[in-house]
Amino acid sequence: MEIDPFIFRFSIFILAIFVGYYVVWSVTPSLHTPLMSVTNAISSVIIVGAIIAALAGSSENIFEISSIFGFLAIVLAAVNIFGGFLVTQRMLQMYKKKKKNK
Amino acid sequence: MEIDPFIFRFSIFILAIFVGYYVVWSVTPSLHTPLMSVTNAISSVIIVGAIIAALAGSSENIFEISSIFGFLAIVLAAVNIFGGFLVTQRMLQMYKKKKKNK
Amino acid sequence: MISANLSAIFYLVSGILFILALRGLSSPETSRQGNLFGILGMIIAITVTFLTVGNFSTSTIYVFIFLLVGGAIGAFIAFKIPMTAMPELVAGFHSLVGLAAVFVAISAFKNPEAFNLGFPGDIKLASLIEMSIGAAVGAITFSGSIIAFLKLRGIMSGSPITFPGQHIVNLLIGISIFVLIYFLCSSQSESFFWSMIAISFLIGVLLIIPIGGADMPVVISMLNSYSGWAAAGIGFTLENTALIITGALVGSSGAILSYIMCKGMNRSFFSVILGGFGGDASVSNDKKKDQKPVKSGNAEDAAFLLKNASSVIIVPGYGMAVAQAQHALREMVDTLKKNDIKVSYAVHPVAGRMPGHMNVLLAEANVPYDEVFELDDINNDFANTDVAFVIGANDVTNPVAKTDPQSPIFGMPVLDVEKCKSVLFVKRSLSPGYAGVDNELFYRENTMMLFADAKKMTEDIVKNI
Amino acid sequence: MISANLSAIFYLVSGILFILALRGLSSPETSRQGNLFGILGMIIAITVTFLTVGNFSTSTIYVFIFLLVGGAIGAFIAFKIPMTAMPELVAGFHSLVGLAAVFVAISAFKNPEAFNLGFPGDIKLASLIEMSIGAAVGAITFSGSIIAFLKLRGIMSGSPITFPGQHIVNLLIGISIFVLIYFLCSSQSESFFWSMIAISFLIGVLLIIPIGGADMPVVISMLNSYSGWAAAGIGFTLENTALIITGALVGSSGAILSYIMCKGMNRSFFSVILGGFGGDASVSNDKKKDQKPVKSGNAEDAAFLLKNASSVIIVPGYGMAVAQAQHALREMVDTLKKNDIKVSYAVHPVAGRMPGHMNVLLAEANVPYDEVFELDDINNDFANTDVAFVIGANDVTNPVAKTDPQSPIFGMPVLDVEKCKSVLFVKRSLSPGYAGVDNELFYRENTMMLFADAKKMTEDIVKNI
Ligand SMILES: NC(=O)c1ccc[n+]([C@@H]2O[C@H](COP(=O)([O-])OP(=O)(O)OC[C@H]3O[C@@H](n4cnc5c(N)ncnc54)[C@H](OP(=O)(O)O)[C@@H]3O)[C@@H](O)[C@H]2O)c1
Ligand SMILES: NC(=O)c1ccc[n+]([C@@H]2O[C@H](COP(=O)([O-])OP(=O)(O)OC[C@H]3O[C@@H](n4cnc5c(N)ncnc54)[C@H](OP(=O)(O)O)[C@@H]3O)[C@@H](O)[C@H]2O)c1
Repeated sequence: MEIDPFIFRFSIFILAIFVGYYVVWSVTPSLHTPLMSVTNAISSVIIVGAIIAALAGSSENIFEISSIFGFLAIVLAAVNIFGGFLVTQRMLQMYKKKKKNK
Repeated sequence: MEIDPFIFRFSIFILAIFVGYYVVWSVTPSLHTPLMSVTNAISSVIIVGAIIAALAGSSENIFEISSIFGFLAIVLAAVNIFGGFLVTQRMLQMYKKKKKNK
Repeated sequence: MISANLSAIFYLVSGILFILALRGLSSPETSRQGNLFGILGMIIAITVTFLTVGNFSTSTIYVFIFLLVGGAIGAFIAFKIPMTAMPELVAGFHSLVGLAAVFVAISAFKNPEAFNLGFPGDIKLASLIEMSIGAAVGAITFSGSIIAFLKLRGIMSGSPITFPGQHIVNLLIGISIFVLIYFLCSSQSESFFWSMIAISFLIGVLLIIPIGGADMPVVISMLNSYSGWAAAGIGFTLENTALIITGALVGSSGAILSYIMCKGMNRSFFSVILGGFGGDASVSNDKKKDQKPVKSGNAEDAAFLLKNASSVIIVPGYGMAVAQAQHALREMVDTLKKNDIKVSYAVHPVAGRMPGHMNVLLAEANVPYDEVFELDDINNDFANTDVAFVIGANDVTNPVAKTDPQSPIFGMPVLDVEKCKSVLFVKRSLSPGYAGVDNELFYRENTMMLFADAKKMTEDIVKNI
Repeated sequence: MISANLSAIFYLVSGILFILALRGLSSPETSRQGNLFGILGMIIAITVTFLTVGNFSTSTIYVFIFLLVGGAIGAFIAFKIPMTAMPELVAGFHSLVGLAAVFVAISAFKNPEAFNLGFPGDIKLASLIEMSIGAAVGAITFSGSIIAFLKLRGIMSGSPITFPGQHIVNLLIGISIFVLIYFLCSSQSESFFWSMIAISFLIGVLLIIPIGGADMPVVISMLNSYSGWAAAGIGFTLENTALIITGALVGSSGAILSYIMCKGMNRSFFSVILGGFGGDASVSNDKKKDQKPVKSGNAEDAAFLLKNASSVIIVPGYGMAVAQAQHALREMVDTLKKNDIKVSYAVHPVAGRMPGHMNVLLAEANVPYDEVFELDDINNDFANTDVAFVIGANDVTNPVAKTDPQSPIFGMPVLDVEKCKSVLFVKRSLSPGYAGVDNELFYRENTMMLFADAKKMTEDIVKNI
């Protein structure tokens, strides 16, 4: 009577879609551009897969075909992570300065 | 490397709290009374436990101590299910009639 | 009999349908469809449970019988209950959910094999903890809701019942529940289980008796939240997704409604729960009364004023519910509208005795919901309106909330009725409302008091227009 | 090395932190904290991955090196990029996520043992399907985003590239992806895998080339949504909660933003995606021009009008972004405010070229966000305002959207600038905007055209006030 873990993951996926729906609708329109950049940054969490792939190389041959793709994916995802979060922070910082000026 | 199903259920629970938070805030204040009655009705889904308990009686002795509590719980939950959904429907029906009158 | 995987999927579907049921309530148009989703979700959950157990013995017949018995009782109540009794009804229903949770926990404890939780005397630790929490919260929900029900129904006095050291006693009992759960887990002994349940019933009573009758709506909503967490606890025991999702939904819903009510009254949740408010606090204000002159009128005067107005805002409150005046009110508004007078309704978030209370009553009297406005949407309109017709409302119009930092209701948002050219107050006396605070509007130049039962007065006004 | 359970909990925590990151964006005050939550979530996810693999070999050092190389590039871009280039930046970043997804899928295919998915040539069916979907969607995201990037950057012409039978070709290629996945699953043969990826790259290009450059924002947002679903697909393969939750969040977010944009333009999503709009459609309108008389003025006239107004609403549009006029504009507003003129900004939901585009630019120029209003909040104020200063905006002010059912923008909500006493239009010519529709406001009595580059004109006005 064990339940397949896939079904749990699927449940999590469905509920996360609901959460996403609500959480994104509640984003104020003036922050839609930072929203685009931050979603970009978080979607790079795919780096976890890249790390697993990269570390799977054997100790004699660190750069076999699958780990090379892992390393490449790490570079790409890292550009996104740093770039995405930093550019978002830069934008949000600008919004922050406002209140004082009023 | 199997993950304990409890962790999946816990994840589902946490995400459902997020969903609940958003979905309830999006309920219009004029429907807060129906909200109370409908949440009441759906919380009676606890009847699934009552049914399992009630059906667990052996065929010689349908009414042993644990199944008796199951049957009692069925009655209580059923009052709630029928009562809750019907009174909600009755209320919402009243809201429905409105638009025509405008 | 269907596989565990298939039933897990169906339970997920029913959880999703419950989410959609609440989602439907975001507007009256979609709400009935939402309710149907809820019903569908319940049917799926029940059907799947039958199929999963798959043991179609004579027990099944009894299950159906008991289901129908309960269903018939529920349906009967649902059709008979007057809309004004909704607060009691909700309290009563909560108590049933709480008790059902206790019963399911007891069954699971007595017959753990049926739920795959181990064997009597050797129940899995996690399951034991989950079911104890479910049972304890369920028991508190049950007895607390019963007290709330009795107070709301007027069977038990609404005044707070307090005794010295109450909070400490409650705290000790609360701790003893955890201690009992601990011993239960280490010894698996039945006596700890029963004691824990008994004590939980007791603390449910003790927690609610010190709270004033008028604070019951917050209590109900809080208990609603508890019943959700109890359901989630049992959901973990039964490893049932539908229950876990539903528990989380109901838990959030109750908590948010409590929050909204407390914010609408500008009181902290803790001051409500710690109790002792709203009973006889009003006495202290009595001396002030009757000293200032009051302009009072009769139905004829009111009818004259209303007839000559070009715009009217109706402000209903608890008194309208008590007097069941909504139908008469609707009739009055119809007559006014025939005379080309613009009429709208202003509903304060905590008008009446439960959230959305006035909206249901007005809906019952066929008032279109697009004529009923919330505080924020209508508060600026009072200044351009000729007459505010305040019927059985009091606290929600009290300007003291804006001016006097000493007042217990200071900071609560109120309807600015005093900005209208004239204000009509329908109530039976000068006595204060729920908060026990005198309303200075009664003594103003542009206010006319109409001392009478709300229903009677409204009917008289209709005759005179 | 930590246990699977512990890492599952940490991945959940990082998923929750990502939810909180988006939740923070509900207001500018909480947004920076939200971003920190996002960063924290990412750190947790990466750390936990290291601890779970637990194999601290020389590879670990390389992982760090590559991480830092990528991070340095990303940080460099983030600091250098001008705010006006945000649309391209987002498109470029999307392409990287897409390609990363493809690479992870390739690694998983080549070395399934590392991911517990089986063995090369004998990968679990479910995992194979999940990784194929992830790879295909990732590849489409990559090549589509590259095209979008090239079009936005102006490296590739913005006009739609169409050829006969395009949609049918796309459809056939789309189907062939599924066929290849089917054969891949039944044969586990590597050639099918590579062909599927190649074809996915191809279709990404083919899907985007027929879409006009100006429609790219909708495309970017759609690709954002795709990259989310790709991440979720890989998340199922890797059995990783953080990826699944994130994928769902990003997927929803892109879909909702596309919807908002399409609604703001009153166009259907499909008409955008099927392409062919916004390239040279404008040519047809050209003949109408110059026939009607136009009142045009210079910086002095404009300064005079503005100085004598008591209230001004600024309407920025795409032209302001192109001209980088936001700082000059801010300066102009400061000068006006010193003269006790009330100034606010009105931002249309699709002003500029991406959602919230104008808000970022104004924020960059230090405009307080509480002076910037959305369409619904300010549209009624135009009637009581002296001057509307329209800078580089066009379509979002076009009254034809309200009056002419034949017009392609009919039904799109617009800013009612024509209700102001006078309207100043800063743009370089009478040519239409993005939608290619002539704007009749240019020919009205109370309109004065200021033909010049937005930045230049604003600076001149400042000098003249
Ligand atoms: N809605 C909620 O969720 C909720 C929850 C908890 C607490 N509350 C509290 O309840 C109060 C609600 O304010 P409210 O203005 O609606 O009510 P209120 O302030 O309690 O005043 C109701 C008034 O109605 C009058 N009344 C009673 N029976 C009547 C009858 N048969 N005919 C005519 N008048 C009658 C009473 O005056 P007479 O005795 O002189 O007739 C009383 O002053 C607030 O203080 C709020 O904080 C509300
Ligand atoms: N924001 C979004 O998310 C989004 C997404 C997709 C599509 N769109 C579309 O984009 C349009 C946005 O409307 P909009 O009013 O902001 O822009 P618009 O209608 O495209 O008009 C921009 C105007 O700016 C002028 N301009 C260009 N460069 C300039 C410069 N350097 N100095 C001064 N003026 C300059 C142009 O006229 P001249 O050539 O005469 O100078 C043009 O008419 C809408 O049609 C919308 O549907 C927006």
